[in-house]
Amino acid sequence: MVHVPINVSSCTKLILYLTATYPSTATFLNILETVSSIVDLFEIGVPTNNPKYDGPTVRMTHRAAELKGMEALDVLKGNVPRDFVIMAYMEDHVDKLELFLKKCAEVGARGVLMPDLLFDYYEMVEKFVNECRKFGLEPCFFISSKFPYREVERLVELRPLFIYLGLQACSGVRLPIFIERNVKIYRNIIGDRCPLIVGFAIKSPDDVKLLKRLRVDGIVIGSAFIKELSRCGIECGLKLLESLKRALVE
Amino acid sequence: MVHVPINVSSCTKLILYLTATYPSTATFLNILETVSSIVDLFEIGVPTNNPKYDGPTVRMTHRAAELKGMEALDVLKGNVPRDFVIMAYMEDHVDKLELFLKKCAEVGARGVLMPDLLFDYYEMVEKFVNECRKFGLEPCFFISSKFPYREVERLVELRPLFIYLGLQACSGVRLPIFIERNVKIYRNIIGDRCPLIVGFAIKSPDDVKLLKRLRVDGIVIGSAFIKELSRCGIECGLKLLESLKRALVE
Amino acid sequence: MVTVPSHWYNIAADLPIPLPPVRDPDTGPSRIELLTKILPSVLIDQEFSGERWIPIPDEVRRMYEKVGRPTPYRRAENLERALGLKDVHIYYKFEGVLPSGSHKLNTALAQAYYAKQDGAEEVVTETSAGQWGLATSIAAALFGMRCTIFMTRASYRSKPQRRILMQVLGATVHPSPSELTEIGRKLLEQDREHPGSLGIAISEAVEYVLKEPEKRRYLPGSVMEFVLIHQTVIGLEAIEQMPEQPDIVIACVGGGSNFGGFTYPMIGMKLREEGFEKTRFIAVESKAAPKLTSGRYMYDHPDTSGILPLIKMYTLGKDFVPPPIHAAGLRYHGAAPSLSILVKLGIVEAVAYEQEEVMKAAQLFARCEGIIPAPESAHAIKAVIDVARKSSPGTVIAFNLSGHGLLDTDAYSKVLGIQ
Amino acid sequence: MVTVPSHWYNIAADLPIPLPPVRDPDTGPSRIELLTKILPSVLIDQEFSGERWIPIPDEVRRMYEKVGRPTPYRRAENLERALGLKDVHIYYKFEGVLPSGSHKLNTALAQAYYAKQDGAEEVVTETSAGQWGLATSIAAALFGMRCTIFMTRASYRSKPQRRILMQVLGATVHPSPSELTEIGRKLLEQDREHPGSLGIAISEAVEYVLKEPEKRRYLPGSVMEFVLIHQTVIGLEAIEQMPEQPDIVIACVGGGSNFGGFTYPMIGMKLREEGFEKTRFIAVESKAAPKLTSGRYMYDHPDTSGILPLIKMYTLGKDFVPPPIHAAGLRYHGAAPSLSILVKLGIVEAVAYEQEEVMKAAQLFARCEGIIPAPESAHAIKAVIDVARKSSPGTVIAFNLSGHGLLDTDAYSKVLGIQ
Ligand SMILES: Cc1ncc(COP(=O)(O)O)c(C=O)c1O
Ligand SMILES: Cc1ncc(COP(=O)(O)O)c(C=O)c1O
Repeated sequence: MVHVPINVSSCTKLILYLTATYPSTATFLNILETVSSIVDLFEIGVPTNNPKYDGPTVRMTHRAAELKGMEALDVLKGNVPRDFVIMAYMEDHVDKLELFLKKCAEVGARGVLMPDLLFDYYEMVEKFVNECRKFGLEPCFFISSKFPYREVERLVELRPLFIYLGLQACSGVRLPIFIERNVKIYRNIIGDRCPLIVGFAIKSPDDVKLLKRLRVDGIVIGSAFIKELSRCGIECGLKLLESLKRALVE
Repeated sequence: MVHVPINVSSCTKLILYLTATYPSTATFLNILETVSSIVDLFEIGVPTNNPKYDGPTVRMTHRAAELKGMEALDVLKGNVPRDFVIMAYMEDHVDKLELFLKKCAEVGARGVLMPDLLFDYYEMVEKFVNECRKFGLEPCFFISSKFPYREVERLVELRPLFIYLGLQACSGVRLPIFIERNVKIYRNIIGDRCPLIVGFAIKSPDDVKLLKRLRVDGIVIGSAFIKELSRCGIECGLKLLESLKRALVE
Repeated sequence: MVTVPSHWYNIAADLPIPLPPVRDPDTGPSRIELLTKILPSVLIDQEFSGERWIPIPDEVRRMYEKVGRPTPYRRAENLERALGLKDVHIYYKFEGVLPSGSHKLNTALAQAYYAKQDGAEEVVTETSAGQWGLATSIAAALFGMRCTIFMTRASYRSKPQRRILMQVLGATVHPSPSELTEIGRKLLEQDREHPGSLGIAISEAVEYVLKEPEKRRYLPGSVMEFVLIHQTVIGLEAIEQMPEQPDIVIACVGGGSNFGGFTYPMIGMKLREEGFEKTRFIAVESKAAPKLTSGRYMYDHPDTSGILPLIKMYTLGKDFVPPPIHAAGLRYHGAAPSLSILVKLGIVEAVAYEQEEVMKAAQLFARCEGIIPAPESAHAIKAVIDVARKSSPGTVIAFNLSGHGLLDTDAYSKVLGIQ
Repeated sequence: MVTVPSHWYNIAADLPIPLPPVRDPDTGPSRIELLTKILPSVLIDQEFSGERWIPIPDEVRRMYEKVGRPTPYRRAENLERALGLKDVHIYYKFEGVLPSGSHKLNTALAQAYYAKQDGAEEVVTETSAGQWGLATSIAAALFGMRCTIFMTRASYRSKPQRRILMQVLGATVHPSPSELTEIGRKLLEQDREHPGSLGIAISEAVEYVLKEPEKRRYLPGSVMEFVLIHQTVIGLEAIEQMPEQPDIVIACVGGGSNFGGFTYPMIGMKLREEGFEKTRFIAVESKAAPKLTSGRYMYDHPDTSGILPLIKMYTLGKDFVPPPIHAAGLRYHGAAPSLSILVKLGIVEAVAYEQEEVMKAAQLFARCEGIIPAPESAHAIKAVIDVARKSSPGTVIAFNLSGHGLLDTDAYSKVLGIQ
């Protein structure tokens, strides 16, 4: 497993979101392999019946994934050629959080991101961080584009692997949001104290260039890649990633 | 005929208004005689059917006068023991003003006061003044308590015998008007350039004292005297005048 | 920043010719004497005051602030644009922000205050469409006084809205003719469903006041000079607010208090040669009650019932019955004496308009400026539009928007055919 | 002197816990995607903006000035006296001076402006009693845009007044269900006299917009965070105007824009520890739609028809049908997400009142202060009175009088039994 440091640097990382075992376990593993030289970090979703904060494209992958929940996690063990973090909804694991995090650690995840943690389980943030650390996982935090400034400060102090800013209302759907302004606000609050990665509806080299200029530490590609995959297979997905990577390193 | 100067002085004159030949020619002449030692100047009204700007008491005297119009004027000739001015409505004489003023001069009047001149015959002011002078009469002007300041100036420049300020809405009716303020305003505008006399509803020594303090040059008693007359005859009228005179000279 | 004026302005001091005195008619009791029994005493004083600047009592000034004075003075850019005007500016003073929805409150507050000063506990008046009744009800509420309104029975029935507002405010509203007065009872005997008239309502109000003259005072809504004096707060504020001096100043005329209130402070400056030297002043009336354009200048009663003293004014005769237009506030037979003089002397021009053209102008204004004008105020708007269209570049026009029309949907729907 | 604020305030930046994101329901098309086709784009941006202070465009500021902002902030001395309060001060901000008669215009102007910025020529919305429809009509008129309103058929018939005002302003008002949309036609087929509902009206408005999405924009009247953001001009002005810092701040809640608009700038200062440290904030709702006091905190559609994305809020369920009270603006099933959070955290207290007690409080206020409150605003007044009576000397209370009730005579006459 290639380990690319996630840190506040002049070099913006390319992060790929995939839903585990979508469209099938085999294809999923094939994708991991195929794109591994381009991608700096994988964000891998645990398929769920209730991908509540995701947009239509990612929702579809959850429904279509071959395996669900813990079973899909098992597939990852030893099969992800790069650092990866697990994305899962707290709602699905709140009753057995310890068990779930233990599993994440077992399959080799570097960190865990729970997009509903700060919105629906706010009182569990400390617990989540402690449990992660217990299993050697780095906690990751998802914030929205209208997140309270003081709460961002608090998250920074918890020294997560990164803070993930959702640029849009949900993954994959582009609304006319002035993301430049929002990124600046949170980059400014966070400063150099913690990596800031961004995602949701990033799809073009121009998007990537803009975000790079805004000094984000990583960009997450999700729905755009999935759409390319559906349109014409892994080749197309790979091409997309290559073009985005070029924009990143230019 | 006793001639008392009407001028701007420290001494406020007592002026009595009477309607000629009221209640009868004989009584009228008797009154003139009886009060002549107290009164400084008589204002004698020419009985008319339309005493439009007068209050109920004076109106009554016009209706009850023995003679009307010019005929009543004739009675005055040689019979007024003091200086007197004629009060008449322009409305009654507008068509034969020259004739009327000539008559006023003939009967010995010192001046003429037409209360409707400035309100209903404004354009005739110059003519009125000229005609008066032609017959050796001194023009007098009646103004209301809300008279335009600049127009008062104009009247002063016409050098009348006096300007007569009506303290109330009409003769004999006392409304809750702050006469002190109004007198001050017009005294102030006129300054010492012209005598200012006041009338309407003056009836008590206190009234007289107040007005004296306000430096008016004459006060006109009208309805109050007529009411005393109706109540208990000339004696009462005389007593009233005496008491007012006392207040004036105190 | 403009503040509430400290004094009202009394144009009597500056008129080019004097105001003719009030008069009693030839017959009947002295109406002048009657005034003392029905009006708050200070109002009588103000009616006969020679003071050019009359101090506004502190408590009235405070109330003016409380109800929203100074009112705004705004530019009607959108209307200018809609008319395709080239460098012609239109400004308006807006009295509709007052809780009564019209300028009437300016005098109602002063009058109620003076009534209270007299020791009265109750103010009494008449109303037809309800603008004056509503203003009086608010003033009474603010001064903690009882309020009794005689409302013509026809309006009482057909225009329940302002009536309900008065009642909410605590006023007792009687359909007139009523059982409360002798004159009311007599008329009801003849016709239980007598529709009433403003004249009858005034008579009832006065009779009702005279029953307990120490406790009650009658408040008149227009025409009397003191009403115009109170309304001058409008114009005094406007002068302070004007970014540029208008060439043409316009307001509508019912009895004249709205027009006088807005324009007199400016006309006064013109007469004193202190400003507004070249400004034209235009009074706009309804063709339904065209006293200024078709009336006679003569002594007449300000009230249809002849209870009040005669005043010299342009009048259509106190018995004139105007057709039932929606701008009820303009259905008045005469115009205040001072305004009548100014019109007679040509210092104020007068025009009259028909209801239809006026309501169309109102709608244009609403669509441009977002404010629904009262039908009365809309008369001024119609004149503004006509004058603006004929104006050369650089012309500045100002008018008084005396009230909003939120309660006049009837007028709009009927005249404009909105179902 | 207070001026129109230069920025709106976005409380999202200062909340003690983050606002949950909007969500799509499990089934059906993406409601989040739909937003881009119906809403002015800047509004979507503002809904997701992390900016604490959002600049108000110059043209919107100018319009705010034109319609009468800053609105007054006044002391209710007469009410204090009537309640026999000892050194308890009551202040109110009065939004009823706006030509719409309520605060709704603050967001309508911003929304219409942004719609025009998008190149749209027509704004579209739904209304029941008409407060929102009227505000939208005025905003459209001021920006020279067409305006189409779907008004529930029951209100269209029974409340012609505001409808006529909208029409005068140039809006096209359709009784909903209408023949203009598929959903409308379907319902009319079932029942030609279908009374309609707000949910149906929203669906029609959205369907109508989607027919010409380049030319039309849909404008929502409350609940959305951007609506609350626009309304913060109320509270920002109030903070400047306050002679003393209130101990208790009160406003009524329909969807929450009135409450948020008034209180958020103060709550923000409290959260940032810049002032109002000890101030209590009380949200007042109707017992007819008691989401804050009896609702559940959960994801629900802000609209009865489920066209808009889910938001997390206190809600009675989108299908909740409140009894037909007169304060139509409070008949709403949910409360804005930010307000819901603040209530959940106890930073804002919530109380609910019955219509009768509220209208009695309204009448008391009217009789003291001379202003007839809107039935919605009257809810705040009732709470103010209750709180004031229990307050110790030295307490300062401030509330928002969100609108006047000149067009709500119905409510007063029916509830108070005025014939
Ligand atoms: C809104 C409005 N404007 C103008 C007027 C005209 O009033 P006036 O000329 O008597 O002041 C009225 C009278 O009721 C009115 O209600
Ligand atoms: C006068 C008034 N006040 C308050 C409200 C409550 O509105 P919201 O809480 O949605 O801003 C409304 C809604 O229509 C209203 O018309």
